[in-house]
Amino acid sequence: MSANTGSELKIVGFLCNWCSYGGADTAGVGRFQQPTDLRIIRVPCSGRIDPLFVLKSLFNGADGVLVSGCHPRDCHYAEGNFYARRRLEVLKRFLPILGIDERRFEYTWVSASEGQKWKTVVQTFTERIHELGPAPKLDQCLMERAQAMAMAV
Amino acid sequence: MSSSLTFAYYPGCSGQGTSIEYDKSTRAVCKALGIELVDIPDWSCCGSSPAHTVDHILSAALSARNILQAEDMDVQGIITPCPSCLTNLKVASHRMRDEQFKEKVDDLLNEPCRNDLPIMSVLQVIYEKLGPKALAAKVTNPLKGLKLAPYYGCIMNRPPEVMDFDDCENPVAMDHLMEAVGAEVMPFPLKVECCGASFGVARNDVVTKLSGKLLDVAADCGAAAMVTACPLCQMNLDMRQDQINRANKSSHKMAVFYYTQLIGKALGLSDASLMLDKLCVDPGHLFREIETARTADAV
Amino acid sequence: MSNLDTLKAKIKERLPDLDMVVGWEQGFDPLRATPLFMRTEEDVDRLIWNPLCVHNLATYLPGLKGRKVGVVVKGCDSRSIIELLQEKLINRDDIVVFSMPCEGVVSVRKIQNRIGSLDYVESVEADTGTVKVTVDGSSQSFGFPDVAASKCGRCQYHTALLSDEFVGEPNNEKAEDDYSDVTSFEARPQEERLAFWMTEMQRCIQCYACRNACPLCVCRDHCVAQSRDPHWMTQENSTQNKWFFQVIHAMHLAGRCTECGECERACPVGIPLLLLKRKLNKEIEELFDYKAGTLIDSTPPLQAFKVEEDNINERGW
Amino acid sequence: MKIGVFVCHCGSNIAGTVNVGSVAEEALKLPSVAFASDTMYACSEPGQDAIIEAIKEHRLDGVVVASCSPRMHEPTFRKTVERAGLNRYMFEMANIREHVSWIGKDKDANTRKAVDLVAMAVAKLTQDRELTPKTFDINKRVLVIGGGVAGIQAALDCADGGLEVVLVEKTSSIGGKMSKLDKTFPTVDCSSCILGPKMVDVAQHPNITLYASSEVADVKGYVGNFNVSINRKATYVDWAACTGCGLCMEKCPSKKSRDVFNEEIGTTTAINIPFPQAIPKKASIDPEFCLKLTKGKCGVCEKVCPTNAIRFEQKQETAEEAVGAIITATGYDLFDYTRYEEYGGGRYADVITSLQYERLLSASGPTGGHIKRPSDGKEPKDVVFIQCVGSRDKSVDRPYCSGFCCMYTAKQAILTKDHLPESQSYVFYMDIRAPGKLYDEFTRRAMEEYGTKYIRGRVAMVYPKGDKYIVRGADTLMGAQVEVEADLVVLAVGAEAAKGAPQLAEKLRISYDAYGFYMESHPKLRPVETNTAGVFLAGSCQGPKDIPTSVGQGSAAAAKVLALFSKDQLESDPQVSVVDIKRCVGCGKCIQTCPFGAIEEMDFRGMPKANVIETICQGCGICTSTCPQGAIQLQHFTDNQILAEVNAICQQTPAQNLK
Amino acid sequence: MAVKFLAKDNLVPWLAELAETHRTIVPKREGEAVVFRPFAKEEAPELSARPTESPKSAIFPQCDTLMSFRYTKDEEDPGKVLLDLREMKDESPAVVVGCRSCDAAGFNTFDRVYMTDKITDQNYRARRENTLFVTIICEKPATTCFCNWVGGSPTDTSGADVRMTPLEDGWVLESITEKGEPLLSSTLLKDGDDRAGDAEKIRQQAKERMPEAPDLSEAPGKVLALFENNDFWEAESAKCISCGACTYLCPTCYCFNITDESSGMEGVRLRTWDNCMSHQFTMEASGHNPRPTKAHRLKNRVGHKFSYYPNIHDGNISCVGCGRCIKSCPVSVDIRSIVLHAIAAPAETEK
Repeated sequence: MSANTGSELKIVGFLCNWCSYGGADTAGVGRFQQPTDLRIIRVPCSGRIDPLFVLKSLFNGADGVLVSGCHPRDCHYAEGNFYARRRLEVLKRFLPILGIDERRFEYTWVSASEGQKWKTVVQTFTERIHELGPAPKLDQCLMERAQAMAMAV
Repeated sequence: MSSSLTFAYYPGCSGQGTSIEYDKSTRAVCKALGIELVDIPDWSCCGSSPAHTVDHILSAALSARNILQAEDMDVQGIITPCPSCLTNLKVASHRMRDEQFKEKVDDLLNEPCRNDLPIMSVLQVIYEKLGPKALAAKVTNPLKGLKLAPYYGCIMNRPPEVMDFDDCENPVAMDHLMEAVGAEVMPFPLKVECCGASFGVARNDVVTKLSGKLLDVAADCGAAAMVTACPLCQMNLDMRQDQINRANKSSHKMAVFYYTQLIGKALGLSDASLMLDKLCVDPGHLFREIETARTADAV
Repeated sequence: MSNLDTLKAKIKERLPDLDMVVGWEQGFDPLRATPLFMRTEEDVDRLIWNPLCVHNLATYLPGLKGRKVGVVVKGCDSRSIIELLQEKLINRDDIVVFSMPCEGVVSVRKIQNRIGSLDYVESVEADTGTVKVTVDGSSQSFGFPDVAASKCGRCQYHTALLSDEFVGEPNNEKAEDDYSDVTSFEARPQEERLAFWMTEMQRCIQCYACRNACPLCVCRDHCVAQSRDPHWMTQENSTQNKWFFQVIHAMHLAGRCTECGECERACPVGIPLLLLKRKLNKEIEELFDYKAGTLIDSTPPLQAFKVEEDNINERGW
Repeated sequence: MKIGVFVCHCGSNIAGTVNVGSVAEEALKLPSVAFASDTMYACSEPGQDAIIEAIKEHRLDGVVVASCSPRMHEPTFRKTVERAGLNRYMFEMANIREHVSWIGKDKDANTRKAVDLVAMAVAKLTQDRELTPKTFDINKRVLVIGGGVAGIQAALDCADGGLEVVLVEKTSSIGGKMSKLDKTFPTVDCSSCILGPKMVDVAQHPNITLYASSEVADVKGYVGNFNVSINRKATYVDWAACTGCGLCMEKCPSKKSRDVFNEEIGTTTAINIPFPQAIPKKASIDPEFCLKLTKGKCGVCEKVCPTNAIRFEQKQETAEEAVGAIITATGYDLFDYTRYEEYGGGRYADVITSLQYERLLSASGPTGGHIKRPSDGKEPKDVVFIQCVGSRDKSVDRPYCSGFCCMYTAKQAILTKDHLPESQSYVFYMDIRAPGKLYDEFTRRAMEEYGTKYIRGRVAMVYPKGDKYIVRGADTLMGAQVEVEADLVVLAVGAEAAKGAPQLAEKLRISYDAYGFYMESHPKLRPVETNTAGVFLAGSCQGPKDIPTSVGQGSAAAAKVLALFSKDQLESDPQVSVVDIKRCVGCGKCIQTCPFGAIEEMDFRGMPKANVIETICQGCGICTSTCPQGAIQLQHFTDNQILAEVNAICQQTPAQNLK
Repeated sequence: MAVKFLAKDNLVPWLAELAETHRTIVPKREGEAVVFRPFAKEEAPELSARPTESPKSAIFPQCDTLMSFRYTKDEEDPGKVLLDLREMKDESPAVVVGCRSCDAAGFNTFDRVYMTDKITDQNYRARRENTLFVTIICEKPATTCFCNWVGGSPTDTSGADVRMTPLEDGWVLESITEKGEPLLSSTLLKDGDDRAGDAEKIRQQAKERMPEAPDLSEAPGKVLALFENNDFWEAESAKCISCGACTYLCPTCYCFNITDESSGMEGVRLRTWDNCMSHQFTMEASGHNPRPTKAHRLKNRVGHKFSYYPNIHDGNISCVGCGRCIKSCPVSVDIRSIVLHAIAAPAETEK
């Protein structure tokens, strides 16, 4: 796939079982070719996704995190994605102050029938992450650079 | 921004020649309706039909040049009476939304085109910016009793995703404007059928067949005249009416107006300013009948 | 009779029905107040109310749940009480809230930055005009706004939003809060922001004073920071791990934080922790038009939803 | 812990683009993995036997199968590991087919990705705990939504199987689209003759409670125990008293009411019984046209009604029903044929829909079964049928084939000839789709015996000429333009999802596709189930279907319900939330956010604590992500289980942090 | 014993020299705190302000990797797992320059626990024996200082290898131990005998500036006597918020926790500071907690320092009076007053 001209990056996906995981399955059944960077974690509902999972992934070195659930008003559990929508939106807006590029995180709504859309989402997000390149790892090297920078300021 | 209805006007080449009455009547009507037309300075050919059949980029560049010329004007958009010019302008603008395409076009221009001015037909402006109601309010000589077949031609509304105006299968803008000026609009079903277009030169038989059918159906609908918005359509139906009659053994004497001429007439503009004398099929009796009926009503 | 005397009288009046009343007394040096747990009338006599009373005493209330407790609060502290009530973490019937109009408190840290070291403070005279600190026999005076806690500069609640015994004239002045601290920080390049936190957090000693001083960190003994199930954090003291705790803290407080600033004040190594929470509050205010701790009957926005959100665009690709 | 990993080739489905052998090899290097192998078809009998054998031989505590989507075969393999003596929750799947092999061609990248997915599954499995389901009582009543032929069949089969059935129909009579049809293909037998008796059976069945003129307002609860609110619309007639004598219809002076049953070919009275065979055969008043209700004057029906059944003051009421399962059979609606301006539908009186034509053909229709043009009442001679009006057309957002139009068009062409032997029918078609039993033979008969002229091509436009219509189109076989003069044009309109289908789906918590058709659990293997336990589908609500298929689905859905209710108790899914009493501080945030009311406050040694009611908990996990101290954990999706997966893909190990 | 003089300008060069052979740790201002960090080139240490944290982590890191481990699988039977262990011991030479007398003395409290005749903590000893302390005397006591209450003084040498006394233009450096002497061999240091007198004067002054200390000899007994007096401890701990600021900043708190953190096939065993103020500190696997309230926990902290420890370690109080727990306590809990209250408390009547 075009998105993967460079080496693979680490993209973590959290998908609700009923819609988006099904949508990813539908994309598979439809043989919609996608970049291979994404690793999907299945959860029952987008409402199960504690924003801290996303942050944990980003802190642990994920280059991108993608969350996807049922379309609002179409949650298998009636309300889960309503909570998710608020929490994920707040999370997205929180990232800049941490110095984490908010474009590394995205959330979207894909239903089980939207295989084509899922392909587009994966393709678009993967391309975006490749444009951003690998995320800075929060390790000793960064500490040293941080200190150097703090010194310079 | 200048007064609320000021537009860059692209007259098109036929407006300078074969359809000069369309251009003249358009200018007269717009003036009467308070729509200010400012000619695009140093406008050039839109490319007409030949250009885009050869090279899309060159074709777009021809229109883009005209768009570019208008971009420094203090106007609300670019308008043209001719559907063919309109198509070229709008297609060029539409294609240039693709950045890569636009880059190639810009390369051919002196400076890059912003491509942000709306492009419309004069018909769309009168219909949408002014509206039938406002038009009706300005009518002094209603065309009461004039039975019309509205004929839009094939490209005024097509392709819909580019032209983005009215229904592409059953347009109604001109219907409503004609009703506003007091005419009776017949349920003419072939509003967007092909008239034969430029086959008039190479394959005259095609035109006589297609335009012949238009005239037949218009007559069947009870229309006394046809009204159109396209120079080429008007020419095929009007100028070639004799050829059609000969080929089809028919005997139509159907006047074929530009809608602007009829609006002008209803607004009380002079026949000269509308160049009614340019029409091949003389419409004189139609206006006399309206006049007679009006006097009769008054009595 | 001064306001403070009236307050003391009121406390003495209510004390027989209460297990204790929490207020402030003078601490180990002239600059430091310290929480005072009043059980007798003699204790009440030690009560002070001045710009040195920096602590948010609402912090103690969840731990005293089930007891009858009086608490003296500043305007801002009352928001924590409202939030605690809203989240049913304390019972309204069990608490009596005493308050007076607050004109602001000092930032001990700002004074330290001015005078260098707090090790030798001999005397302090503080009112809302000036703060005079005597060190080593020489005195320095500061304009109050220069050494006041940052939250006081943007105070919208000089008067407690909730009180049972209020002494003095309510002050309804409201300062603007334009979150300029957040926006100016965010204007810095991204890499610099990341570097900022990595440098600051490296200093963290994981004492969790920030957490324990926070009136709304109600997990306390069961905080996920020190749990293996769930195992959100390791016990490493890597900067990444320490910083992740602050992110947990901030996220858990999203839509609940009343910006009392205790986290930041309590931090022994001076990490500007409130900035993270202010950022979340800014976004939550924009998204949900919500300010924590102002209405007892509302629900923290992240524990609620609207079918059609006013300010969240449905994301499409 | 000892874990076994089985990497499936799925024939060449996976092995074609994933190096299955090296995935197994890499899996063996993972922590806790004691056994790993590749297998041709893990789900086949030998495949499953191999898993069982490996569990026994290597004393495995848990199993990872890397194959297709868990939405496909997780239940299969759970049973497999259970047969080997393991708890069924000590099993994880890595989806290396739909999420890997089918979506990428780069074998190396796919193999790496598959290894990662296996590592995640293994990591999660190390955190898995044995879970045991609990049982709960069920209410053996079933709700059927929609009284078309699918709903009728489902209701009758359930009722015959001994279940109490609640049948809710939106309009004032059951029968659905089929009751409007004159004849049915390919047998050309009378629609109402075969449907009528079934409708009567519904009316008379002791186990069926029918709510006509009613709609489902709200659905609460879960499989085995749903609580349904039903809005009973005001009909202004007391149906208990109404005998369906029809006297009111005879006398009603307001005769311009919309005749919905007859597809608005003509009008009806404001008080009416939609058709003679209506079930229930009760009158109702159209409040928009009733003079009494609009102007306050009249009341003729009230005066003539022999049983005093008229109730002008009637209001909508709500009924509550408790059921254990729900069958949705809400059918379809017709495409808005006026959207094709070129056909002039809606503008030309004699351009009508196929269903309107059915009413013209029907002996009980407004013309008494005589084909008359709506414009002038004349018998048409040339009838043109235009197919695929709102089917297979992306430009109107209806890219799908409605499936049954080819057949009913052939039927209508045949019937036209039967009615008017002098007539000539023309059919403009794209392809003829007649794959059913005797179907293709039927279309052949229309052409060969009945002389219907089939023209392959799209119609460009229809326009009137005199009192006829010119239908102009392309004949793509001839490669020429054709024009047909027609007296009547019939548009074979396609099917679209019933209006309000998405809203009902949201109440039922089932999914629907982009067009509003309901999603089945599996397109092939679970065609009448939904992803919401206890909710089943029948008929065209899932996608356009002809009568035999709809009836078949009605019976299938009924069979599913009967199977579900064959036990007195159901097992609750143990993937529910569990509270760690020690960690819980009793703040009640979980109670606040639970969409099912499944969490209650309880007293634990004087402290408030959260308590999960297992049978109500649906396992969404909103509570788990709400609780800051992690005191309430959704089993099988605990924080640690998800964190294990996160850490398996991205973790800076403590050892890495050492310098 | 060597006495040398270090001119002000030579401080940084001297530290740079030390850093060539030693892990050199100095106080550094970071944000609003003064913390101990490895000496960085060209950067002057913060020697005037008292460090916010103690230099405890130089020898007893907050998070110490005791060992790393790695699982490998038996090739014959992947179900069998083999474990490779690697001990981690840091024996590199180190020097802490610029800590206070009390800070250095804090390690004596550690030594009595971690390096006894019977048991020795190898990881502790490795660092302890290879780390030298250059202390700096306190010229003036802070409001929180009370080293003289617990047997110390602003000029105390009990933890020092070299002692620095600040003068106007530099420092007088005296070696206190033999191990400290090589530190003074640098050519950057001048002979300091002529300045020894000035230094002594300053030290004398510093000692005189200390307020008089109360007699704590009764403390071990009195504190222990209050063991059952819950009301006393509840009142004393009322304002405590159970955080770990006091213990983590304390130069003598030596408690730790051990955890394994692993990922995939490898992992580490970590020793991290633990905090007796925390609920989890005494949490037992059964769920029982012998110190369920903060009163129990504060009693332990004070009791341990002023009673239990001195009772088994020859009367040595496990507190050096640095005052950090008072100064940095978010609610200003004052351990001095708790001890004084204990001493003043009336004797419990027999139950």
